[in-house]
Amino acid sequence: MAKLTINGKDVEAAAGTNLVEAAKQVGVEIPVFCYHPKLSIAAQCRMCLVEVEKMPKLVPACQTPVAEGMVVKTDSERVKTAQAGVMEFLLLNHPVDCPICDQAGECALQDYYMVYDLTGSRSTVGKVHKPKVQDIGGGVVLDSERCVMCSRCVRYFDEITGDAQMGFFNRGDRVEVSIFPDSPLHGEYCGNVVDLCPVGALTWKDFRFKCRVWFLEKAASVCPGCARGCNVTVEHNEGKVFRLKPRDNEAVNQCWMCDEGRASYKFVNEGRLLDPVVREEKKGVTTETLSSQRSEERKAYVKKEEAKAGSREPHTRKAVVVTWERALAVAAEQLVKVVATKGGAAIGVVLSPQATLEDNRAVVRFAADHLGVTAFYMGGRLDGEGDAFLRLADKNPNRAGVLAALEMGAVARGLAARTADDVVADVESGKLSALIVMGNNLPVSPDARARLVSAAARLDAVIVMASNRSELVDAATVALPSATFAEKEGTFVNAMGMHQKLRRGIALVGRALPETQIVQKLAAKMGFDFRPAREASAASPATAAPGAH
Amino acid sequence: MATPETARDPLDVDDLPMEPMVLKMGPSHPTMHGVIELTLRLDGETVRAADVEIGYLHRGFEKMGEVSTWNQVFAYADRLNYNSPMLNELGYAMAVEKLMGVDVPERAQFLRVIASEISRICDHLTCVGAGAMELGAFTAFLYAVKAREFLYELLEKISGHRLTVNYMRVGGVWLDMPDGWDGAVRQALTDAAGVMREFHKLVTRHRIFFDRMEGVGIISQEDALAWGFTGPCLRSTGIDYDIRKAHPYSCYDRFDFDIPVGDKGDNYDRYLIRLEEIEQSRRIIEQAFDRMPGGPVVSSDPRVALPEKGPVYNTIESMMNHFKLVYDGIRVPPGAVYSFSEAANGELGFYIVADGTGKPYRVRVRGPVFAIMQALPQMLIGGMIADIVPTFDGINMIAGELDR
Amino acid sequence: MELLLISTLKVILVFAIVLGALSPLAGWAERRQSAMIQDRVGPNRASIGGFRAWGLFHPIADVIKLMTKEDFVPATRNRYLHTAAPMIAFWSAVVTFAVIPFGPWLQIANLDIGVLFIFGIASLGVYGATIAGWASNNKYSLLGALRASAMMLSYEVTLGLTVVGVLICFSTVGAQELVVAQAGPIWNWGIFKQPVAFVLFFVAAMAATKRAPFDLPEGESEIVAGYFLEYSGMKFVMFYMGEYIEMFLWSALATVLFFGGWQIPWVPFEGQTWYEFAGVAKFLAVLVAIAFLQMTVRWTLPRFRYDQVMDLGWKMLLPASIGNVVVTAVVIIATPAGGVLQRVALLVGNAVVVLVALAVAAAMKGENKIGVTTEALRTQRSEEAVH
Amino acid sequence: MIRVREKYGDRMTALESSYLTETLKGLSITLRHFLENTLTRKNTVTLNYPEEKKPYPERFRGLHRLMKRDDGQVRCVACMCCATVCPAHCIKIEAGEHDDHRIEKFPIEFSIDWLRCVYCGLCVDACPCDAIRMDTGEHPKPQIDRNGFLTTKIDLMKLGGPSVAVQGGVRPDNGEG
Repeated sequence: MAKLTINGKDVEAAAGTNLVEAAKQVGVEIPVFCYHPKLSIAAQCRMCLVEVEKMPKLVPACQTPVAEGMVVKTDSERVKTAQAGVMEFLLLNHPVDCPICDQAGECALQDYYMVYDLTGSRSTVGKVHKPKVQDIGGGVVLDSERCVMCSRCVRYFDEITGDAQMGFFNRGDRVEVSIFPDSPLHGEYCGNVVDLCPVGALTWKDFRFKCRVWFLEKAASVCPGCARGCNVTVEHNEGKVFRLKPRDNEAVNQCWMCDEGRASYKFVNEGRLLDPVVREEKKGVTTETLSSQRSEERKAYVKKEEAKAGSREPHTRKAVVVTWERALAVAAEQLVKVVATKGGAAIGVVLSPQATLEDNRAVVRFAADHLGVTAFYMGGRLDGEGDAFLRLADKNPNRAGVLAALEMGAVARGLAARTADDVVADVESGKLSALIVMGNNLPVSPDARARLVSAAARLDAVIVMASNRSELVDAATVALPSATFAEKEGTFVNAMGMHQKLRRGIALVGRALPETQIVQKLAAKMGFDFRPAREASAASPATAAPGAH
Repeated sequence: MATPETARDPLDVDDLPMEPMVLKMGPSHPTMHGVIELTLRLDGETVRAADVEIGYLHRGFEKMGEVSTWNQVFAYADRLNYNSPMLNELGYAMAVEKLMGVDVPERAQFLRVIASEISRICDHLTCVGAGAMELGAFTAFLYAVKAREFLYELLEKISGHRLTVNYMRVGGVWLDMPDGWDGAVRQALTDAAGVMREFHKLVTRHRIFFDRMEGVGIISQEDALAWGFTGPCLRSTGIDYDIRKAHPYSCYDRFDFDIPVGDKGDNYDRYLIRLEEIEQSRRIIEQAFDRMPGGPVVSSDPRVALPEKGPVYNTIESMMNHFKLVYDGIRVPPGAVYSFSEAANGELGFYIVADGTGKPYRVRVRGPVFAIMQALPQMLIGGMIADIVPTFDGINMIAGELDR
Repeated sequence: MELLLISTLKVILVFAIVLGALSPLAGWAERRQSAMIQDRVGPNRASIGGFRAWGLFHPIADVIKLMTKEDFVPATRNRYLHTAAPMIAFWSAVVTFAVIPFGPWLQIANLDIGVLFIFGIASLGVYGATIAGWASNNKYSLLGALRASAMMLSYEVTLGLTVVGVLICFSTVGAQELVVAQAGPIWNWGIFKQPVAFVLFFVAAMAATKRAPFDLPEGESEIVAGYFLEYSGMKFVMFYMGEYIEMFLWSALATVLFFGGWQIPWVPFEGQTWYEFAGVAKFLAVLVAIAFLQMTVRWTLPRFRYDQVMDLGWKMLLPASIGNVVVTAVVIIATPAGGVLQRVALLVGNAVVVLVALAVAAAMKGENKIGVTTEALRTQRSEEAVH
Repeated sequence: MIRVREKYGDRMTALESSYLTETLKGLSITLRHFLENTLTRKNTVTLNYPEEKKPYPERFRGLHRLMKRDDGQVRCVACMCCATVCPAHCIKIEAGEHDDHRIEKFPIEFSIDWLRCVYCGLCVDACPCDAIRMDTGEHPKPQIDRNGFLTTKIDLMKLGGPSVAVQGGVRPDNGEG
């Protein structure tokens, strides 16, 4: 430990800590471009120059470790002049690009200008031009003109992923950061360089121009992409999720995230199941005829059509968009019938490792306690690729949560989750005559899925709680729209057994509801006194990792 | 209690069932300025009790202030007292500048004062004109409106709009005055004064008008102070409190003007004070034009004012500055400040709290009429139904700043 | 038979003048005139084939609009009285024209009691306002009705008394006889015998027609529209037209009493046809001029308050008119009839009345009863709540 | 300090309290206006609106227009500054990638709801590209439904003209980019 003062404030920092980190401890910000805590020190941007007593020249704070009795000043005139000078150099050839630059709003140059510069341009010569809008692969777009040569991206590929993919080319004011010839960015972790880039030189193709960053609202959440459960912020605006960005959590993902995870928000915006759908022998509004997003209008239309349908002769079995009230009534009716005639054993419940712990627990309790279900299956997604860094093969963020839910919900009855393949087998063998499915699909081969869909037509009830449209949803007797991870609060339990909280981002899309609420309403419809245990959440093992709040 | 009751009963018929009439006036009464509800208990034509219900024009100014950037609030401030938007803008701008410690250029100060005083004249013209109209003198009202029109045109010339001016900015004003504007102002003030002479001749000394205004809506000096009166309503009771004199702000200390005060605190006093204040405002404007300094009209502090367009288009420094000010807003350092100015109806105060972000944490408005409206029942009691609206007009309630 | 036919023709003619021409035109004139006074352009949009005629088509458009408008009535009204009220108001105004001598023979009925008939019928108009206000079941209407009845009754008295002076001068109450009596030189006109009576009559007539500055029964700034607040469509038109007709009625009566009716000064009527037409024209011209003056006053003055209007009526106009009657009676008795002396004496008498009235007015000025009441009431303020 | 009662008189004189003189004074004013306006329309201040129009002053903030580049393309680069600064949230922009890499970004759709707009002019101040202006000198025309006020990019560009503003880091003294 070393004791020093920074701007007159006493700091105690471990030996080897650099001045940037030490200053952070007392709330003093030292501006940096090239410094990043996870990367090696380059000390090449010179933005972090600070004055240290007894040192003749200004020193780069990122490279200077703390020492006993050091007296550091970050706000002296010399430092300010140096900062403004560095800014002036950096901006000398910077294009006037803010209007078309995606970084505007989270750009270090903009932020630092307002704090450390605030002077006008003195240059009277033209700017050096370099290639713009270069697609360098990996979903990253490079604009060389905007680059401040901090080399964070270069060091990232050198040090974190270990495959050097970028480098500096040319010299002097012609210097450019770029990829090696004919070798576009590759690998599963390219997106991180976009986060690393302090300016708008590297932008993320998927996000480019979709939304201005200052419009984005942020919700702390967990990536639904795999069982790692990387901590992310869901960045959204006006009911649409625009991107996921990694959130610092040393225990899980440090500050990184894979490209696959970055894309895992897309199902929130696209192909959503917006309304409850019932497959009925009545004429009414088919799902195909109704694409309107305005729920009030839709509700009125549905009501009208339903009234009409009531007075007509039965028609073919069609998927009909109905109100929640009606959908729950139909589902309740079907379930009651099955329970009455064949008992709870004839009902299979597929739990979803895509849904939260709370949702799964509610379903388990409802099914086991009230319907007498014994057959629980594990749904979710099929395994994919994994690697040694972050990605895991299990593409479900909450498999451990499902198991925990089963344990908590039905521990005394010795229930266990069987595989999804068992569902297909049990349905085909006629063991099950009703299915309650959480999730959009089953983790089975396309062939097995087709068999299930055709077999499902023989079942008395297929009640699917899904967020998106799928063939399973189309085969359901009652399809109930459920909320995605971005729309609800809850807990994911990752592969390491950490309970991590999700915070709600966007408002519920369409008429979707969290599964907990769906089950609660369904139970009420069936006449059960069912309350999903709220307190259980607090009582769950508190192994939440730091940062996962 | 019992004595006046029997004294007032002319028929002396004790067994005649009599009860006071409860009358709801408003909120959609045609002559209520803005929407407000009065519940009256009437004894014949005489008002025995009154109750004021406000809030019908609540538009959430203060809440909107919390979700807008500092400069966006000007667009809402315009709509507080919609008769004198410039005065509201001045009050708000001064509050923000006080908190930030921004220096406003001389010329901007003068332009602000001129625009504000024009607004004040407009407000008073509306008030005295509407007052005449409420007494049935429709022609007089239209004359006042005609005079006001001359001035609205000036506001339109300098700010682009008549009512929703959005002219001031933190640190200065939007643009310098257009060429020839000073001449136009002097001309318009002369024209307006000519029209107002006719107005004055039509009503001021007419006995019907005098009788309707004199001794109506009286408030005593002590009561006025106790209720928190400010502006013409306070001055009508004989107290010469005008913030422009008492706590000079902007550049008011450089101008020579008088504060008109009344004696009785009745509607006639308030009417005469407004009439006289129009004259005084005219004096201020003329002095301001005579002493108008040159220079910029908006602060050169890059933390406050948008940079000029030329550099924005062509240099990254100004472009970044511009961007930060646009999407972040002006970063006002954390703190709280109360700033007050003399609006047309009295003390317009802004209590603003900043948390260091680009948006106000809180914008509290002390609308002058809010305090005065509390005393409306007191001023109405004992008067007649026909006195309600003139008294109401004497207060010059503007629902925009009352309900906010 | 012949009499019937002629009477019918007269009725048609008089009503054509009053209802067909004067009242709609009054609506136009008032709007147009107010526009001119108030520096506006005024109504000029209604056009037939692009021809606008200074907005003269507006009355037509107004009539069509009002006739086709929904008759919107409050649910809680008194069904029969609510319907009857505008009829009473309209009827009482119109019927009085039966005795107005527009010309030597253009008079529907030459009753012996002529002027008294007018007063008798016209004062029924107050029922229209009162019943309308009560039957509407609206507090504002009721207040308007109370103001209307109180004010009209008060001013009827003054109105009657001012006429008495004129009647004394001409020793008749027949309308046609009054006109005949004013034949000859212009100083035979009533106004030169009774100038004070004319001013009092003019003021009282404005009050009787509830026109500004006496429009407190309507008082749009405080009681919205008073007694006819709850009327629309044709019922509203009846009040509206009734008001204009009443204005013309009092103007016509003023013409008869003070401006020689159809008599053209210095030109004696000897049964010439041209004179008959010229007389009617002169009558109408004077009538319109007086009506115009009434309208101008409306666009000039503020409105009285209820107590002030009572003060004016009972404390200024009534004593003045009584004084006028007394003075006139004394002069008429004391001086030889028709002589210069009598004429001068009448004027002197009038001057005396004016001076006394002014002295009284000066003595009354600045008296403020409201302030006194306020002080008395303020003491109990705290004990009283609204509900 | 001015005592208004002293300046304007406290009590009515006997003549004033007789109503007559002041009424006659008033009548003289109204009748003078009546005669002047009837004969010459000298004092008439109102206009026959659709035929006669009062020109708006130069600074009048009217309908928006989108300026164009030399080649007729929209000048706007969808930076969203106007949409950000708008207190009424009436500007909706959908940005897209332009084929021309020198332009890079452009608005696929740019719509302004003239019904929501408060004509404060902040968008013009906020535009870093001289793309949006409010100098058409026109106010919105009445429409029969709300959608009529929703103005799209095409319509806004129709109102616009070429912008001559020098932009993009070109310095006048060396003319080099």
